[in-house]
Amino acid sequence: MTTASLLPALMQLALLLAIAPLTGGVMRIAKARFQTRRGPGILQPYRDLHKLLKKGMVIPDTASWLFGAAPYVVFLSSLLAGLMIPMVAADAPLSFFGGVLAVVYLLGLGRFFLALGGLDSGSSFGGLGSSREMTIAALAEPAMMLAVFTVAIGAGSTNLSTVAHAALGQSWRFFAPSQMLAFAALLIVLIAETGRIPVDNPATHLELTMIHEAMILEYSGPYLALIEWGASIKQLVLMTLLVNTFFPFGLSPAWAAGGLPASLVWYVLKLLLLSGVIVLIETTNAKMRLFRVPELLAVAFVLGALALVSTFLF
Amino acid sequence: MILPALFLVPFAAGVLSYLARRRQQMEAINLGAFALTFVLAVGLAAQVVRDGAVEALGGFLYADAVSALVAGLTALVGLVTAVYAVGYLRDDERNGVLGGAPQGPSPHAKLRNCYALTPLLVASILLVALANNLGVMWVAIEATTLASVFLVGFYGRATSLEAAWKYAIIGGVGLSMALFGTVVTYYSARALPGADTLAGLNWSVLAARAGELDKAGMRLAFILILLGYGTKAGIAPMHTWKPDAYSEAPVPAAAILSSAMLNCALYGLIRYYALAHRSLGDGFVPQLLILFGLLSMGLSVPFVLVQRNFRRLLAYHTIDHAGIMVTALGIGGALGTLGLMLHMTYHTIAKSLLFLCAGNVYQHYRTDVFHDIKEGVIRSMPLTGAIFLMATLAIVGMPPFSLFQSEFLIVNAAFAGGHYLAGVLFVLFGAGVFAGAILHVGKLVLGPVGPEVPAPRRPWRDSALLAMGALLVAIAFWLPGPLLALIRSAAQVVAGE
Amino acid sequence: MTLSPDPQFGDKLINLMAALVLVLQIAMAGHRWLVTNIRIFGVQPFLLASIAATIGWFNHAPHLYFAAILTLALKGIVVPRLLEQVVQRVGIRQEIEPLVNQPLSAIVSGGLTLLGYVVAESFHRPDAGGAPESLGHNTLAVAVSLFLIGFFMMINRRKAVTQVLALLSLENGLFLAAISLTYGMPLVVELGVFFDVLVAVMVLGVLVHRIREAFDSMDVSKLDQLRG
Amino acid sequence: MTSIQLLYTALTAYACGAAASLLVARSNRLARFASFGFPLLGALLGIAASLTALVEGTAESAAVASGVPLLEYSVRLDSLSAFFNLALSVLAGAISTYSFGYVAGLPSKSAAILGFFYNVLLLSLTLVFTASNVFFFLIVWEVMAGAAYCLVSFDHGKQETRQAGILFLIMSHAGTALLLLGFLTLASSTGSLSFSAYHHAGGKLPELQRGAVLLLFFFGFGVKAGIIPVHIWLPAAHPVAPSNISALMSGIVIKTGVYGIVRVFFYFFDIVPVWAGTLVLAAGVTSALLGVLYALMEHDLKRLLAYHSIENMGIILIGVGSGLLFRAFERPNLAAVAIVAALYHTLNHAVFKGLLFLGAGSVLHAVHTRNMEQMGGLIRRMPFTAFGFLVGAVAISGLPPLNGFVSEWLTYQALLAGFGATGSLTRIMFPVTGALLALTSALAAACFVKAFGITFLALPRSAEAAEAREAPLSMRFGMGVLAAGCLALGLGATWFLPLFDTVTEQALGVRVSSGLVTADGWSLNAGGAVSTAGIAVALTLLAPIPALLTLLWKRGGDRRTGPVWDCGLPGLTAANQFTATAFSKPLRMVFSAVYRPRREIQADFEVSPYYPRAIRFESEIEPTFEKGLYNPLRSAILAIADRFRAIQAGSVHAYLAYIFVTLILLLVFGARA
Repeated sequence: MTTASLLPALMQLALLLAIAPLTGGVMRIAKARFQTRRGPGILQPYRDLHKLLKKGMVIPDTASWLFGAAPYVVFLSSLLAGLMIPMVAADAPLSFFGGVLAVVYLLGLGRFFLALGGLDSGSSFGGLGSSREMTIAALAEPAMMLAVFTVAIGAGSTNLSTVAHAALGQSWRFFAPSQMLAFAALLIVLIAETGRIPVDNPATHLELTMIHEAMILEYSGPYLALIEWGASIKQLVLMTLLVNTFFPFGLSPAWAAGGLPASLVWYVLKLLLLSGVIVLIETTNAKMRLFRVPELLAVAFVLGALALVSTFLF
Repeated sequence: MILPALFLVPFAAGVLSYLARRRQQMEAINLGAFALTFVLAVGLAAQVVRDGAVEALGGFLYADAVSALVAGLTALVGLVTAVYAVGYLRDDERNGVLGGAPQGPSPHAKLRNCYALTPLLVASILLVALANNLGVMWVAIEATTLASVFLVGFYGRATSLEAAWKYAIIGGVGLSMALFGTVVTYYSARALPGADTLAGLNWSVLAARAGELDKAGMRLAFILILLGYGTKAGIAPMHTWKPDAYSEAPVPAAAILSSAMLNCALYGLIRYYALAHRSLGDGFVPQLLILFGLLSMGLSVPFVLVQRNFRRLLAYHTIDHAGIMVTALGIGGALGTLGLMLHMTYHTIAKSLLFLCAGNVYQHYRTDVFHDIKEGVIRSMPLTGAIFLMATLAIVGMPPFSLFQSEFLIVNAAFAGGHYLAGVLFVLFGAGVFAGAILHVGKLVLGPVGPEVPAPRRPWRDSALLAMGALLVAIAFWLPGPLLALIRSAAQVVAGE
Repeated sequence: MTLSPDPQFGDKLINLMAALVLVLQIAMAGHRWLVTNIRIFGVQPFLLASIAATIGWFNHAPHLYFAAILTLALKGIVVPRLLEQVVQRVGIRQEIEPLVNQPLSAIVSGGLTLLGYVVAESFHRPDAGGAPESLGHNTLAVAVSLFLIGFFMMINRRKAVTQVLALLSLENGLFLAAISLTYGMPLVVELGVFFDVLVAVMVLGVLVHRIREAFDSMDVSKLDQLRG
Repeated sequence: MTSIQLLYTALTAYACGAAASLLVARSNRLARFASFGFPLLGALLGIAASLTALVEGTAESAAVASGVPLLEYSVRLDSLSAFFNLALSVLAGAISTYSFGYVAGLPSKSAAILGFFYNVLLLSLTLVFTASNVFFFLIVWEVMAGAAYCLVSFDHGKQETRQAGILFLIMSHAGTALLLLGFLTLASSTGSLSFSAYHHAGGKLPELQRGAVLLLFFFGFGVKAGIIPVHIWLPAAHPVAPSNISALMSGIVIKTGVYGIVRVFFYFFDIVPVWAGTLVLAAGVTSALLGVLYALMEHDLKRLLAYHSIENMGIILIGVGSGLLFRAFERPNLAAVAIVAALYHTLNHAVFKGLLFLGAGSVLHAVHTRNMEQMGGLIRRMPFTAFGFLVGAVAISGLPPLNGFVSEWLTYQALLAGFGATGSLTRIMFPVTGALLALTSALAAACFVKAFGITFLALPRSAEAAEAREAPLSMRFGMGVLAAGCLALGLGATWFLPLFDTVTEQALGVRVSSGLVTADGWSLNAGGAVSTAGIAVALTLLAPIPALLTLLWKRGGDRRTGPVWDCGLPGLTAANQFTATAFSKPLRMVFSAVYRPRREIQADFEVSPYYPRAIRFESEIEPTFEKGLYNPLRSAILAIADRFRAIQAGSVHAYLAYIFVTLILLLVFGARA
């Protein structure tokens, strides 16, 4: 780690922290508009975080130190994963710390601790949420890996910077069948991982349908804030991964002052577009029964496998 | 003068015991005689290792390395079981097991029978090993049967008599075949000079000129001998008397039958193998031996797997090992015969030890059915239990115990000699027997603490057990140089190199 | 010594007597009455002893006379007496009740005789039949047949006594082989064999006695407690 | 001292331990010191020996003749042997320390017996990894099995234990029989029993024999490695053994199978056919996936861990199998990476599985049950054990920055490289394997959330769990060493990996592992970079951010404890908590094709079924392999064997007839030339 790479790291860090809640806000308001509601306003996530951080918290009397550690791990692992992916420049600040595999596993680390946190309270909701969360994550994993592999094989490396550079080198690459299929697979995984409809409903607190929300039911105050923030960073990380690997238009190759503003604009545009797609899916689908989710993920797996096969067919 | 003394000492002991009036006298005679026999046998072995084959009584007795090995093993088993028998028979007497039927022999007469017949049995086994003349050898082998029939029928129960009858009848038929074989061998040797003298049937003479034997005669003779002495050795399908006899005989006698007498029957077979193989060459003789050896091994597998009675289990084990040794003989060559001789040595020690353990268990629980013993034997009899398990592992060829070494050599010889199928079957059957034995003995030895009281001290039996157990462990790691030399030269005698 | 030792004649004589022994054996196998069986068995040793004596005469092998006398005394006189006594005393039924019926037994015996000849074929030297040193060699087929038929009888007999009888008749085949093939084993061996046979008969006799006491029956097919 | 001399001293220490533990069996204290002090010393010496051999890349050998021709006791310490010995010694050291406390409560005689077999096991394990001829290898191989049998059966009062021990021994022996046949085929073609004569000799066999030998060795070693479908002994035997022994069994005894497979497939064969590599790969994937799926359904803590051993053996075999394929496609460098991945995972698994079993042992020691449904809340009563177990759980789930992540990462990289490096039909196997590996490791994470969460978190589910006491110091120390090992092997991966240079050089003629480390020493680089140390540092550096955030805003907020939301019922009790069975329910339904679950609900009610008095719920999954393969096999064998009893039906006539018929047959067919 040299000072030369420290600056980009700090910049990306700031960007992550700043726009992650915003993505959520955008999606929330977009969803409201699709449903012809007014919506809470684009800055609502910031207000929520502010409120939560400010409040006191109630720790379940059954919980151990792990309950408190989990939010930190979730937050930190998402944040670190965010530093390993190319956001506005193809050279991710910490890409030499790990490529896409490390990103996936770091997110896994956060989930692992969050699930433990869910169990720690002893509440049956926590256990229920942990169980479902881990199940869905496990089932999403192979599809995600296949899609990731397709990308990595195309680039010859799992390093995301290398992947992004390779993507930049080949325009219109997206129209290769393998890329389209991989994108579709990864999109399904993204929906599953971030707990969106049709897999999970982030807005529900209905006992039987909760997944993520059940797991964190006992969290409150700053801990909840960290978890929410961490979750939004994770969502941003996955979305970024999607847009920058498959649609690298406008991505600045390096952290050079010249290319960055344009790159940032492109980045935001792409994010907005992707958010739109996700919201469209959310509004046009109903939440699935839990035991239908594996079928969806199986579709993703098949898509991923097809993507892989087509890399050497086409 | 060792040679005649070696079998005359136990013979005399047998006669004296029959004349003795008190139990203590019989015990003392037996112990003394067997100790002396053992010393003589060791002396003989030392002499053979040093000087090669020795003769006595004008060539009537002859001992090469094979004889010395078999005699030594017999004497060892004799001594250990004699020590064990003291405790065993006292226990039987105390518990009134010898009472028997009202019109049958009295307990004292039974004891006398046992103490007289056991040395006679050992004496005839030793004579088998020492006789030069194949005819005399047959006479001695027949004598072992006659001496042991009443040992099998010792307890006088209906089942004992059944076992004794089967033993006598099957043994009788078998030995008739062997005698027929002996006659045909003599016929095959008619062209040799001096064929019409006593020496005409001397092994040392025949072996030296085996090439001149009548081939058709030797072929027929070998078939008859294989079936005949095979019956005595308990090779399938002539094995059927074995489980009955071993499970009904008093344990010390069973120990001798299953180890020393098996050796003696194999000894007969080995002698004839050497003649027939040298006369007929490869092909018929080895193939026949391998066929019967594998048949014995294979046939013992199912019986071991579903066995309910541990003494019968041991009997099937003996059948298995007889098969192993016969296979080894058939595979032949320097390696096969070396494996055979080593296996004979190791098997003798392990099998007699197993019978002694089984005897302890049987006397403590008064049953030899696995199912009836609900607790772990090791709980009430730690020493017996531990040694039982150890010896079982040893007998099924589990390293580090030495039977693995010999079996390894044998399979290796099979592969090296191109008997691939035989080698594969050997290993397969070995695994089957392993499974069965461990299944049963593992469950017998280990288990919960039961209601049975811990066994009292049994100085005679336990010291025999300990001595043999220590020997089993010791030979696993180290075979004394002279013994190894003896075994190697025995293998050379058989392989003819 | 008035008779000139013509080996041809001796050969014929021996063959005739051997054939008679075989006929007797088949008769035993096919006969229904126990006492008759014992009597037939008692006749065999006379023929065997004669064969031994003939061979001894032609070959000037005096120890064969000894063997002949022993056989005669032991198997011809002592054993049949003993057996008849046992039968009398035990009072077992006279009928034999074989496992295979009489006609079939006779047929099997015939087949076994055939087998005996097949086995002996490789030893058969018709041209050498006349020489004194190979006198009687051709009776090997008879010996093998006697052995096999005796063996078959052992399987075919239910009662302990009859099994002993069969075993002994089986050994007659051995004896025939021994004297005709090899002109007797060395004397020590011969003695040992006879001694063993004697002891075996005694041992078996005692066992028969005890079995009868323990089971109240002589039927050995009832001895089937020990299985598996 | 040279490596082989060090090895001798280590062996001597184990031998002394075995002898001494029996000699001082009268006193528990002395027995413990003899039984576990000597092996501790031996382990340290073993580490020294292995490191010396690994670093120097030498292969020293020594031999003792037995006097019997062909039978020789010979050892050779090459890098592969040294590597496995290193794993063994590390684990043995930690377990020996742990055992001081663990056996303290045993009667002195039992402790001595345990110690005796423990030392024998260590001795034989060391020799298994170093024996260099067939005879000696088989001896120590079986001694190992025998000692392990005695240790597994240690608690032989229980039926379950006895049966498990017997199952283990029988299966193990069956495997040995296969090995024996394989070795003898090699021996008959080379005319030697020495391993050195087999170097690349397998490839020269005729095709049919080569195939047979490969299969024999694969299944022979596979039994010991616990790969599916020859695994059934493993979940039976590992849980019933004393926990320190379970740690040793799962940590290293099953690795002897890996050692054997690597030794044979890479040293005795220059190139194995593609099908053999595919077989190993397929067996690896199957074992990994089914292993973790079965683990998920367990609520016996130790059996759960045992199933995870199967899973991890699968992961190791994935590495081995892809190494074989790369070698078949003449890509030695890639093969070396795959092997390094497999071997590194071997070492890592030894460390974290050892840790987990020791943790489970401490729990058992405290609550006297293996059933997780009766644990809970132990994190407060046993904080150290809980922390150790957590470290192990994170490591085994392959999460960064611990050691499991590194080896799984290497495995992924090998698999990815395989796509571009091999033939067109085989190449698709690699990414699919990778995807299934991802599924496996995600399921493993789920499983360990369950294992840790149910065992250690929330409220105690039984009185014994509520009264649990933390393990004594020596046990904690043993766990601590292994937890530190997980951390060190994870963060210090770049530092450890160059040790593999001499291994791959001797096996494949290439040195790759130093090349995997980047010049600055921070990252691994193989088709992508990763730096566990970097991740750890970055996580630490980022840690102030959330802390700062909470501090900045939290001025007015307070922090208090309160009751858990219990839906308005009167207070949360242990009975309300989520159970292990419930936790795995979604997966049970998703994978019902694998599990074939059977459930039974019985409700007792008085008035209306809506108001039941008691509900009894029973659910079990089908033990597929036992039910579909082993039970029918066993019954068939026993039924056939039972048929054979008719031969020995007691009829003397029949017995005579057998002989008669044999005689007739021989006379008819054999008497004439």
